[in-house]
Amino acid sequence: MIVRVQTEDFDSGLEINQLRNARKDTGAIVSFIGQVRDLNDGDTVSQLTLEHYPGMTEKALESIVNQAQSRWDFFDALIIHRVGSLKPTDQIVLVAVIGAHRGEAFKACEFIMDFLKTEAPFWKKEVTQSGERWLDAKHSDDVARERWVK
Amino acid sequence: MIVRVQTEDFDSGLEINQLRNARKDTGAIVSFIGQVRDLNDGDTVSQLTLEHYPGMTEKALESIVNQAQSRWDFFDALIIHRVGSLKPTDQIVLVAVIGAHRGEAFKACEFIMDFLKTEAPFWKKEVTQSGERWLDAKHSDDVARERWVK
Amino acid sequence: MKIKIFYFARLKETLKFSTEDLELPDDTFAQTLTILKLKSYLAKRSDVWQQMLLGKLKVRGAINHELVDDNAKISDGDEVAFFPPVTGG
Amino acid sequence: MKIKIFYFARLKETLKFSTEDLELPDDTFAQTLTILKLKSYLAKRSDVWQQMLLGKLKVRGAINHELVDDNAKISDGDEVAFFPPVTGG
Repeated sequence: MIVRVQTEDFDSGLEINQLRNARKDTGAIVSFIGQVRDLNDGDTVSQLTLEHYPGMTEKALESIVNQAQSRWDFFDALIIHRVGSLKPTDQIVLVAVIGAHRGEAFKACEFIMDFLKTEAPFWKKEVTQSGERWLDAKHSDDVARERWVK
Repeated sequence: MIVRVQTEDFDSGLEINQLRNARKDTGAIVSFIGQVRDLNDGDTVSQLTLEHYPGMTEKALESIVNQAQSRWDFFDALIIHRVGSLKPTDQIVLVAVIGAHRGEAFKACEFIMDFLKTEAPFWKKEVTQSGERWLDAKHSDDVARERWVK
Repeated sequence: MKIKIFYFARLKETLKFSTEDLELPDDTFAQTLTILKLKSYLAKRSDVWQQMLLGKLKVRGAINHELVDDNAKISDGDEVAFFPPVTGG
Repeated sequence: MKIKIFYFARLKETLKFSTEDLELPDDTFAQTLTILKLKSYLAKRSDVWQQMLLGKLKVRGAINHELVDDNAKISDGDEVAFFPPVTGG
């Protein structure tokens, strides 16, 4: 398992290739990239600042991967999440899962993202034309998380 | 929409970056890479040959993306599928979907893969220590496809 | 009536045919030709053809690049294809 | 009893506190300290503290890097954190 929280950008192709080449029995790689949108709730976003809780964030991400591993059959997972000051189209997060078959890898990757959104201590502040604002947690993210627990 | 059937390898990072940078309102990129496994049904695989039906294959892939687009809200999709002679750990296919939000992009990407597996005219022949063999369609792929149509 | 037929994968390899142009007299048979009728017609060529087209391999048919079922009607000038269940991805 | 408290995001910005070491007399209050009790204790500092910790913002608590609920017990030496609902990804 690789979990990294960093200010620097990442090379998704390089990360995915390293992961998929780690095992010759890998058949499926599912990955998710989240990036900063230029529009949110109708406002033009010029900057997004990400804050986290060093120590707890890494631990929460590792725990999410462990939960996924107890539910689905996959080989390994990678999470890279950026913090600090980002601009529209900047990459925020990469989650990649490798396994023998695609079904379990798809589920594990989506599970990890849904739990990352609702359990990992990150917070976003946007700068828009109307000023700065902290983002509220989205109800749709809670709904997405709930699907896995009922 | 980008659909390519080719013998050459592809650079997944480059392809994903081109796609995700095409629109500034992209928030989510979900991608799938399928690669040749060194083991299949207990036999060591030394080579995998992929055949296709030029003309029909591209049309079938485009139709699958169109079906996905009629069901989920995403911006664009990319499919690159290799044909010819491949070796273990070689990439076979890349499917990438970009959209505003992750839920629809995850569904569209998995839908495209499930239909590609069951509807697009590609055939695999393996070389193993026990000789050459054409692969049979997998029941699990039919099951995966059925989930979307009931 | 003239049609073009393509064979793929195991079919191509076993039948030793990848493509052929088939000309049929323009009679009732041709006018009501379907995928299944064409399979039966070709199956008469030899035991191998019989085995490959009407045996346990579930042969799928396509007309003009569209996957179709056994009852699909074939018309003059069509491009027909026969192949085993697909296994890409 | 001595604990360390961290504040994040909107809380940190509004309270103008990112971290503090809090020392409490080792009495019944400290021995039965929970996340909710600590919130109420801190809320007495001012209206802003009251608003931020017990207002409409659903403040979440963590003890030693584990997300916990309001009834979770706090012990001597613990690292406690308060923050708004998370919004990463």
